[in-house]
Amino acid sequence: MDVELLIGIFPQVLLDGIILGFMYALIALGYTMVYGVLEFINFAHSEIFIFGAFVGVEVLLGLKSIGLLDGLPWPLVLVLVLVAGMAASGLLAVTVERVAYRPLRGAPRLIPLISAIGISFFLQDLIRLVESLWRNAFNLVYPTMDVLNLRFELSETIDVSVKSLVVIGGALLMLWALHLIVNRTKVGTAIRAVAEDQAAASLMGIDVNRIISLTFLIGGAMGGAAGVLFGVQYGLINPYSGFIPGLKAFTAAVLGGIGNIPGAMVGGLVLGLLEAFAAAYLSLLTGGAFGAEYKDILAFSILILILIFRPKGLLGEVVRERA
Amino acid sequence: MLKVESLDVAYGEIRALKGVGLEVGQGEIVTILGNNGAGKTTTLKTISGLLHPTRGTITLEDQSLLRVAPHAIVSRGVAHVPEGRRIFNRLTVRENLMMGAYLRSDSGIGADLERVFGLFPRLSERLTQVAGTLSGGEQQMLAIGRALMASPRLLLLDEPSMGLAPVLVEQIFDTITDINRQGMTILLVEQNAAMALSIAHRGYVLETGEIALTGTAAELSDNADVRRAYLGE
Amino acid sequence: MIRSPIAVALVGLSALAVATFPRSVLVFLFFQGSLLYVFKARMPEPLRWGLLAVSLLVLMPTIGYFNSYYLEVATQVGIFVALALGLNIVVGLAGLLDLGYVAFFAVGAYSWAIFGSPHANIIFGGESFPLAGWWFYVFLFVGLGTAAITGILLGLPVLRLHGDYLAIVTLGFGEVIRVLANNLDKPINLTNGPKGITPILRPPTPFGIPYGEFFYFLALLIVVAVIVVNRRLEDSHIGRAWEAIREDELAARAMGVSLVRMKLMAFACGASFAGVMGVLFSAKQVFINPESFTFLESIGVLAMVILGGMGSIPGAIVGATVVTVLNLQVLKGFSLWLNELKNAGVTILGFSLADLPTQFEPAKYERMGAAASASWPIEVGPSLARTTPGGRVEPRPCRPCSKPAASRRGSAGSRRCTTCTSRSTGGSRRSSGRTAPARRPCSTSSRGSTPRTRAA
Amino acid sequence: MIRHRGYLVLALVAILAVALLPAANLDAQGKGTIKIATQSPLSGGQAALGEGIKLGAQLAVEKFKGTLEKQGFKVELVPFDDQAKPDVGVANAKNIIADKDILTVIGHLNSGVAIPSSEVYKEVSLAMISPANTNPVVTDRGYPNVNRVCGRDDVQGVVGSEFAHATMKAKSVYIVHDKTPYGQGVAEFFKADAEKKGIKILGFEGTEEKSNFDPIVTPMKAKNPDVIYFGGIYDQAAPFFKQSREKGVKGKFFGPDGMDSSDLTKIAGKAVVGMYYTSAAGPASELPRAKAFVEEFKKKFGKNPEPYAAEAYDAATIALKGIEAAAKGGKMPSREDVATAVRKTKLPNGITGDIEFDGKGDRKKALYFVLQVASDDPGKWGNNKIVKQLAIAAPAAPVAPKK
Repeated sequence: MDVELLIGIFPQVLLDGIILGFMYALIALGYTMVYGVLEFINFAHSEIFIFGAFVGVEVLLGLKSIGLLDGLPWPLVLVLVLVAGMAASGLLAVTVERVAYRPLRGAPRLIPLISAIGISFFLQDLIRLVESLWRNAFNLVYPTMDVLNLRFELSETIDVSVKSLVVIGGALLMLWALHLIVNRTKVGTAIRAVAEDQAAASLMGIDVNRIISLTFLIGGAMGGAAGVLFGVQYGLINPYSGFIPGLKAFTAAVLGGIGNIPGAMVGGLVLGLLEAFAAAYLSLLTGGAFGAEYKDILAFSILILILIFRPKGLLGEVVRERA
Repeated sequence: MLKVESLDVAYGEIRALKGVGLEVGQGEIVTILGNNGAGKTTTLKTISGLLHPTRGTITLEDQSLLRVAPHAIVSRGVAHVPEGRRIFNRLTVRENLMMGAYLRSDSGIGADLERVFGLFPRLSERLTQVAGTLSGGEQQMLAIGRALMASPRLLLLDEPSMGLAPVLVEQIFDTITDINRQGMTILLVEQNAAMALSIAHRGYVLETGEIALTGTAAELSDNADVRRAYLGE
Repeated sequence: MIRSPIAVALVGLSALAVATFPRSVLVFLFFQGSLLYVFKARMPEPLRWGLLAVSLLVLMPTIGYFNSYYLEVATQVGIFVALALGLNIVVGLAGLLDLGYVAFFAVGAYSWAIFGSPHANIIFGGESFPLAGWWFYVFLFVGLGTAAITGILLGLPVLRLHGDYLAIVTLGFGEVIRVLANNLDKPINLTNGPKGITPILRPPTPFGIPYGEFFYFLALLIVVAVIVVNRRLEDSHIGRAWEAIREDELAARAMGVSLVRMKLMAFACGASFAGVMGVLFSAKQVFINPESFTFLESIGVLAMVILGGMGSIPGAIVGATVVTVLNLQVLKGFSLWLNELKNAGVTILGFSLADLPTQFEPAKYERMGAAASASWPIEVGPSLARTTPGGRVEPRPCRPCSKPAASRRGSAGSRRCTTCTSRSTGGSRRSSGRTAPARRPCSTSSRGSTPRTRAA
Repeated sequence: MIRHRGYLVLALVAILAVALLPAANLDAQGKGTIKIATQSPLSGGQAALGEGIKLGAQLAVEKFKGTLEKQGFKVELVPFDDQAKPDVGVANAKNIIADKDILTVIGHLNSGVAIPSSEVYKEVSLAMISPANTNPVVTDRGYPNVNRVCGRDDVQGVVGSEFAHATMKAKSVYIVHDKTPYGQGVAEFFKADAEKKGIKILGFEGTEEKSNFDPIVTPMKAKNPDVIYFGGIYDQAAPFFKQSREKGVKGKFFGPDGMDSSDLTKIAGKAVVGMYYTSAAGPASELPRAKAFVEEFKKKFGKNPEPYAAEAYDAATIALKGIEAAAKGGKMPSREDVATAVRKTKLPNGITGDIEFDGKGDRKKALYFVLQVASDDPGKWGNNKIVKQLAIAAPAAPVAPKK
């Protein structure tokens, strides 16, 4: 075993894990917010997330075709793309809620879950239909902005690219903004009130349906932002590429204590780091007997362990589990 | 002010209210008495829009409240302190109070906040505390204070005495009287009939979903049936 | 009773129609529909079961003899019915949401695949494998046992978890099993990884029945066995204990139900059915690899259970049938038909279908159709389950909590009630959350006295 | 509400029923029709490749069906979506064999679907020509009706290691694969042969990951291999290569025929310029027939062919030739006759070279090109140059991968 190598790549793996973790955290917010309010797993969130990535790529390609991609200052382009992706995903989330979930709100709990899964598959193929008509393509590539690809080589084994900084910065900004909205504004308080007790909230004059829509809007927008950052960081999307990250992010949300916003962030980071370290080190530590492909097993095993000892997730204290 | 006529409410097959009618005049405290399951809470919930009647009318100052969403009923000046308080446990005391004033954006919020603190000084000491950690009495105060923050014209109170020590119950009822004196109309649902009749102007007795008896508080207190059934004699 | 002659006529007519138009998907659908009618409509029980027996034991194999495709559809329906019934025990009866159910199916499938193929030689060395064909019948029970043990192994650590936490752990478990199957080709080659195991031996069949019919009958036999076991369980104290756990865990424990034993039992029972079917599946397919055991499969089975109406045996049967037929037959048939129109040069409103851009190729959007129809599951679900004979999901009048839950329970309990109160005016709603351990004031009254029209 | 929904469903079912009704009539009159079926995933994550197979076959059928149509037959292509799921593939296969007009199947994409489905085709001796199943097992079973125009993992892996050793002079390689039967299969054969040739294997990793390769790239970069071999398909390889270069990995990239798509450069851009890949299909720049195919494909479908589209085109061409041979005299041929004829059919100058089947249905002599990516412009994918040609016959007996 090459100890020097093991130590040498550590900071880089840490960075990889943090980026992945923030990505998961951003996606997990959508699951966790909806869960907090409706106690229901919005399976379609993975497609809401990838929809943001698609809108983002369309905006970028649009800018490119009119020659503005390099003409405008890159932070402006980024903000533009983020806003577009967030708006689109947010609206999609609201529409999905309106069409597929609200009519089922009184139904037994698992019925909307199946509806959500149905919507998830439906959206995958719908995105594919539209994209194949519009671009005649299956995989879409994020046009790169040269600035984002700049790298700073800190040592032989460690380097940091501008886009990874952008991803971390963007994610932190989003999380901070969400924190402000939820904890410092009236609607944010209303969201938390609705999450706790819908009937009592409606007795305060809160329009519960509107707050639920708003929750979907915000959760969806976070997903859209994650989608854009995902595209910027990893470069390639197709209509089905949201599903697995969505599943992982959902896991992260549960890990942190579902329904709990800081929990989603912690869960995302834990899962991201776990995956990164497992993928990088398993093979090195076992001499190739177990490789990177075991990262999911490790992640899920640790998830199971954590839940055994903390059945409500890492930060799940405040979430009440109905007996 | 509030007028309810021949109200029928059903849970599936089970009819919870059968032709209930009642009236609350401006500035009154009206109480509804009855045993468990008589339909008291159902009546309040139907008035505030949480339940939908199958028949009957509810009017507030000659405007129908039927098919009006609960949050819109609040905007017409009806505040409901639900049974079991139902404060937001995870929100702070201040946030709970501000949720009461959710629909308002006027400048009177601050003054109303002061008014609530005047009624319940304990709350002002616990402003930043998470509401779930309050004691039962404090929670009841918060629930009433929260409802007052909507600056309603009609206050629906559902069992404010439930689960409280007798000292606290008296304190709460004193406060209710205070609020009423300041001009608030109150519809009070209570199992503690003695307390309720001591502060109410008029009352109704609800039995298995029907109004069995009505009269002024004094009349009811003197009624032999009421005394036997609700005042423990 | 006019329904009895109608049923007889329907079955006879549709069978005749299938014989006349052996290739028409629609006519076969008509046959399936008439079976559904027999299954659901009110009629004397001996007639119902007689008709079903004749249809399934005589007519279906005869049809299958002329068109093995229909037999394949019927066999896969059988496989998924058994899976749905197994999952129904876990989700529907015991109220434990399991998102990794297909793992047990995989365990069963691999148990026969490894020993019923030369692959075991790689593990144990020598040339003694595959085992002789008759071992298959033994392995039906081995698969059952292995899957049951796996179920217990999964159950043990997760007993403390509820609701969605349990769901995510089972999801993880399902993925772990799949990833293991995909990766255990080293350091020891147990599963041959993604390349899968082949050729898997098929058993000698009694009376030399061809394999298509053999697997159909075997699947049917297993399904019948599963239904019988399911029924017995339901009526036993175990079944009642499961329901008690589903309705209110706390109360169940207070009544002396051993949560640990009962939950493990639910996992083991549900898993064992999947294990048996896994053995059958691997022999039928001759080849298996991890692609058959993805998360999507688990979701598919769950959808069948929920669609049919949770906790209901007929519901699970109908749900599995509808989904499988929709996926393998109806949507395929529809897209093939569109393709045929296109090839025939049909024009609609002056637009020739042949000019349709390839992006609109109907075969590409079968899945989308299935997904769209699953997005509004409520109409297929309870409405079907409600009318099934002997169904356990009779509509119970939803009596929402007029009293909010005791304050100790806090808002979570009472919220459930208000959401349903606000929608309960129609009175047609079913009781709220079945897996959700929701507070149901009516549960105490209905649990003991669920009206049950015994079917047989 | 629920009631209302119920009616909605009823209405939908009714519409569907009415829509399906004519299917019976159409079926009844199909007398002189010859159908060729394709089976590949048309939905789901692998739909792009599956659709490529369908489109390639479609192009060939439309182009070469004339001879049969002159004899009075109607020739049709019937696409099936196997959803990359074995159970769906088998059900489709049963559906296919039930339609007596279907005389050949072009498919599948996944070996996992092809193997159980071909058991079904075998029941009725229906010829299957696979454009993409490189798993040795597919033909090693020795079925008379199962053929493939693509190469085998064991051959291609060896071609790769031969090139890495002799031409690239690689001292060390790092192998990554996609955990599919194809990717892992070819990677394992590459590894086994490379080890034999004395190349040092610095790592052998499988991953199902599609977008984030950071954790794999980091240790790989630290080990600094000469050559990085990716066993898999371009849509996964391209982001992997791109992220590797972005992170400063310096080794040369190399891969099997799954790389053969202009989308590789579209996705990975400059990162893959100069990389090598092995392929049975020649480059458009040097083979006129390949050029014609790409142009025709593009004209018809508006995009570049995916990997295996050319193989599917050749497979369908062979299918038609086989049917023509079996239908001598204008009679509707039997499936057995078609299967026998297909096995005997030779296709000189196919898009993917000269095709001739051996006794097992493998190509007698597989000609492999090693190509080098010429430009980061996807439009110039056709300009990729042949660096080397290697002809290797398929192994006569099953070769088990050495572990």
